[in-house]
Amino acid sequence: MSSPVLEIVDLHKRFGALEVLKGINLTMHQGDVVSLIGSSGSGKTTLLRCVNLLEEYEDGVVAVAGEQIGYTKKNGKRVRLSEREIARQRAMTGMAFQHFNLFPHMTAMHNVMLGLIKTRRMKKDEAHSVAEKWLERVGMLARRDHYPGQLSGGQQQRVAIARAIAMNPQLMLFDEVTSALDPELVNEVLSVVRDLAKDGMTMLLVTHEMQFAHDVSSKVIFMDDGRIGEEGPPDQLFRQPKSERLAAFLKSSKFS
Amino acid sequence: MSSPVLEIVDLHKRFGALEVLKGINLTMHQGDVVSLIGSSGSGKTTLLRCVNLLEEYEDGVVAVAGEQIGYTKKNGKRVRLSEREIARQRAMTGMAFQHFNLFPHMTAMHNVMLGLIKTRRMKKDEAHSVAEKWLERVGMLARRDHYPGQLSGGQQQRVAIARAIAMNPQLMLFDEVTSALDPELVNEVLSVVRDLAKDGMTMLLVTHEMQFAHDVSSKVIFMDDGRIGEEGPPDQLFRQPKSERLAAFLKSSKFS
Amino acid sequence: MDYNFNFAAVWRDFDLLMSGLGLGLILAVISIAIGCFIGLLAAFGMLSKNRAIRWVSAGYVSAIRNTPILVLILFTFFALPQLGIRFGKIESFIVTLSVYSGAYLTEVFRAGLIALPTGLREAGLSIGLTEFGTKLNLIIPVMFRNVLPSLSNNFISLFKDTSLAAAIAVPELTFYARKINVETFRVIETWMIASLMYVLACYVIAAVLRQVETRLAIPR
Amino acid sequence: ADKLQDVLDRGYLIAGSGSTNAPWHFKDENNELVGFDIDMLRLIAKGLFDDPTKIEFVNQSGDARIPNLATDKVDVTCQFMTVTAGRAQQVEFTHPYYREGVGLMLMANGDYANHAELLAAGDDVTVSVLQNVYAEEMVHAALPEASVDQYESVDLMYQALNSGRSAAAATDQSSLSWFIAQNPDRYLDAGYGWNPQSYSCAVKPGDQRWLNFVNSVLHEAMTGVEFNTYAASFKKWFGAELSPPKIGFPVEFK
Amino acid sequence: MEIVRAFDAIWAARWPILDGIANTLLISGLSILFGTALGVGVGLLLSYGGRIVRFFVRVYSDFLRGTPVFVLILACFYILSVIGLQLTAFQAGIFALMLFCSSHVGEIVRGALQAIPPGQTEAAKSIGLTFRTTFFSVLLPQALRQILPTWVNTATEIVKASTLLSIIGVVELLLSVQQVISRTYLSLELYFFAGFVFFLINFVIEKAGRIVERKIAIPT
Ligand SMILES: Nc1ncnc2c1ncn2[C@@H]1O[C@H](COP(=O)(O)OP(=O)(O)OP(=O)(O)O)[C@@H](O)[C@H]1O
Ligand SMILES: Nc1ncnc2c1ncn2[C@@H]1O[C@H](COP(=O)(O)OP(=O)(O)OP(=O)(O)O)[C@@H](O)[C@H]1O
Ligand SMILES: [Mg+2]
Ligand SMILES: [Mg+2]
Repeated sequence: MSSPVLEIVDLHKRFGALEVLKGINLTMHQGDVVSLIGSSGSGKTTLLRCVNLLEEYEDGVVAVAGEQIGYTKKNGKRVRLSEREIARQRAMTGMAFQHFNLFPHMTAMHNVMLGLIKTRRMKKDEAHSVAEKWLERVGMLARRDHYPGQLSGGQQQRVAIARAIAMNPQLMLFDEVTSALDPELVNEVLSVVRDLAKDGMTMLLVTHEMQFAHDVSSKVIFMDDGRIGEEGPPDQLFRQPKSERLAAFLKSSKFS
Repeated sequence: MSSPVLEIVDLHKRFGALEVLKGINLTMHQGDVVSLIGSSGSGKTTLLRCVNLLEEYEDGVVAVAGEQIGYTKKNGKRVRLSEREIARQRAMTGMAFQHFNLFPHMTAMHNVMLGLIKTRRMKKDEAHSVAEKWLERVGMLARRDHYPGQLSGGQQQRVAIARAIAMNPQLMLFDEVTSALDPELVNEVLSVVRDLAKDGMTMLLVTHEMQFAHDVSSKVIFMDDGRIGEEGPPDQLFRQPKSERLAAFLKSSKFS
Repeated sequence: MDYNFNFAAVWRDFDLLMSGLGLGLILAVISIAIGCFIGLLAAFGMLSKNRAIRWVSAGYVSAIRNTPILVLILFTFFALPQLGIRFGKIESFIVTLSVYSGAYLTEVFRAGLIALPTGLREAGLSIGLTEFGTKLNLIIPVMFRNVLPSLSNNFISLFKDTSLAAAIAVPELTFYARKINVETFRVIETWMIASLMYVLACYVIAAVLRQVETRLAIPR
Repeated sequence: ADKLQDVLDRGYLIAGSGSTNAPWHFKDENNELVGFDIDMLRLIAKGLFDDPTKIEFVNQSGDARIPNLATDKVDVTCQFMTVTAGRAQQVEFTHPYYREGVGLMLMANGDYANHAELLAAGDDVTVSVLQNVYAEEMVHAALPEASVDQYESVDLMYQALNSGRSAAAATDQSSLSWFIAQNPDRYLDAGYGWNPQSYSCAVKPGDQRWLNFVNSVLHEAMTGVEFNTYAASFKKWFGAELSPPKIGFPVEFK
Repeated sequence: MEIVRAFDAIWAARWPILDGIANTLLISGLSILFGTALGVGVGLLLSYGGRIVRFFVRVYSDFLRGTPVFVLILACFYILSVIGLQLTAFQAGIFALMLFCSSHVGEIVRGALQAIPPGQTEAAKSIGLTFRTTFFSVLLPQALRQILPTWVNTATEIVKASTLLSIIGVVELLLSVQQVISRTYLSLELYFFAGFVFFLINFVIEKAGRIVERKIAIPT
């Protein structure tokens, strides 16, 4: 077996006095699809953001493709990497956000191209054809010259996913990519994610769509107050929850 | 039978080239509760606003308690009443708005007292006790010294209703008083309206809450493109719609 | 009152007035351009994590905004040379107006930066841009478009401040108006024409900036 | 209208001048308005009321001098006003009461003692001068070979002289004399003046009697009964003794 | 820097300088007072005037806002006396600042009234309030709260603009300091001093504004 795509060892993270992640361990291999579920405030988003270095973490190790993210040891002391190094590492993972966060002043096409040109240092032409390929994949090629403000939420989210994927990341992070969408738009985004999973993309996702988590994941993790409450294959977790808290959570989120 | 509280005869209203009310007839007696339903843009709000003189109307008569609202005949010509007269007539009806429109710089108590003092010319003490009575009725007495910004939407709406009712109007007008509220707050407002209906208040209301319209009304009017599409007792209208348009409207608004 | 209007004297020197207006516009454009740069730096400074940088930026804005520009103009021109910092009168005015406009623009930019969704920066980082790259490609372009309307207002009032360059004998519109005034004593005519020229210039600037706004507006 | 009568009836003179230019018109340590212009105005008041304090000063900027006369805001203006033909079409000038010109100031203990020595030194001397389009040309009119350093303000120019960066400072003779009078042992006047211009008071045109009156006062201050007052003032602000006018045939008709 | 000499000079001239400060405060105070009164009128006409009235008030306001204050001051000083209105420099200066202030306050008032949601007027009408009562009980109290911060800003602008009166010979703070400079040649120290005093005055105004703002804030 190849080295893991993501390896998290005893990750701790605090906001001031509040400890939000209290020792997380997680290993993901090529092609794994892991869903994080759990009640609001349990630390799902924070976990994702630590992997993408949008948050600093105090203790533990997060490694992507065998490389520790964000920090290195120097003279036995843990020091933060340089700005430039961190930027490079961030590009190893792709992230899709709850609120899409498209660049409002650029067309769909340029949203996807920007990272290719500035980070991957592609020529304009090359970036253009890569972007075209991915916009096609998410069904947004026809709208490539539209600005985010001219697109529906679902369409924006699909462009955002294309923007992340086009960077050819080792690992994709999805943070509740459908929860800001009107109900009728949820499916168009979920089916894009589902396709990516089928194609073998390694993905870590936070979702409140239990049915979707059940269908798409190889493993589901129930986060509970900064810890991993329970984890396992989706069928086991959803059908036979061991802990009462998970059972209660599943009930309240109406999984059926 | 006493003279009608509200009598509308052949009311026409246009916004520029757009005719919004195309001949409305409606008579309401003491204690009647009439609900206006209909799709967006059909003219429900406009009808209510004509009754309260927030809109001028070009043709027809709106009379409250036998007195024509807003206009009089002078030398055979229709002329608008004076500012002062109109203000007096407006106080004959009370209105509750979709967005509450409480005065943000006054406490709940002062919101209710303002009209009593300035329009009804009550002494402060008297206004205070009347306001107290009505705040109590809507369950807001405990919050009388709160400012609107310190109240939830439902609470604000209840104060707004108290403010209107306290003026002792002949007729209450409600314009979608719950549609700006979060679902869990809708009921606290509806139950206030329901209580008022039980007490024999004459009320004309616009609502999208079909169940509520059904339960509370003595008569329901289906507005369709500036005309009265269909009218009758709630059971008849909701259970046996005659026109296809009403049937379709009821279907889309999921009345069950 | 029986005042006989006589614009002839003013028309005779109208080209002087026009050249003065032109110089005023040039001074304004240059100063505001520099001011934008200062303003951007100070705006980022005010939002910096570093307390000292925040303090310096805020101090700069507060000190400059609360001091009359005439005092600043005279200070730069007459006092700074004593510290060995010396400019010609036009350069001196440009320096003053740049520093002055920088303080006002700082506030504009700061408000614009605060109003940006945090997601914009994070999305930029997540595709591997550096902090600087994010600012350059995302934060500044989006913020700039958002603040254009208030920027326009500032541009206009800063343009009007060029009239004070007359105090240090920079030959702009007000300077020439005063000169014509003393020479010909057609007081009413001179000031009528001069104010009209300012008002019209302001209208033109406003119209141009509105054009820029629509041109740059993000389609939605 | 008879301005003279109006002023006499009013009981005091309304006089226009500035307040920020020594030695012409400025505030002294006691916040009193003083200076040579002010002394001239006081002479006029003394002529009118036999009391130099019967006077109200209107503080005005340079470009307000003509408008304030024209709109009767002041009876007379004495504010180091250079006489030009153009201005003479707008106001009526009185007799000049000072002849301004450019002079050269030297350090008392410096290498040169007068204009002749400066001239002899050729391009070895550097002259500091107030920045101005004609500055270079102006200096070369007196010292054709000297090199010229231009400065933006008067005090800078003086500093250049103090620090030895220039051998002489070229500036208005009046401010030069003032400075020398203030610092008697440090500086000296090279004794050469050029670029002449006349300073006069001015009144609103069209009132010959008033103009004559002011003229008489100034004339007699420079040649007649008030000569001692004029000379004392001259000495005070310009640091120079005037020799009294010759008794006998009037100087001006020689 | 000759700090000691500068302090000596300032101390020696303390009375005239205090006089200057008093004048600055008096000029600013009067201009703001009259300007605000006039400006509220302008704002009301802009908001509720008939079409023709609105047009003329609009022209008035645009003209004053498009003209530099300095030009306004010079124009008022000279033009008024030419047409036979004999104002002293002091009066003309206050007049000009008042006009300037009124146009700005007018816009602020108009903006604040416009920002009040129409639902407020409708709610007031629906409980039978007349326009007068609606205005005084409902609209004005809300508008005032919104006006305050910008109005304080305008006040500090007026304090700064009052320095421009020095150019027409009004001995306010700046000119009183310039008088000391002309005697002592301490331009660096004294301009710095003048700037600092202006800063202090405006700083106090700003802080006072903040306190009042907090006092009258509507609780949420
Ligand atoms: N920047 C921050 N500063 C302080 N506390 C924070 C910050 N971000 C998150 N938190 C806190 O950390 C905890 C975990 O937050 P997180 O967003 O990871 O939860 P979540 O599981 O994603 O919840 P949700 O389902 O609501 O998105 C919460 O208590 C939250 O209030
Ligand atoms: N002030 C106005 N000026 C011009 N047109 C208006 C105005 N107010 C309402 N209308 C138009 O009049 C028509 C009827 O509007 P009205 O608000 O009465 O509808 P409604 O039945 O209350 O709809 P909704 O359920 O959306 O509130 C609509 O076409 C609307 O666009
Ligand atoms: Mg989250
Ligand atoms: Mg409606």
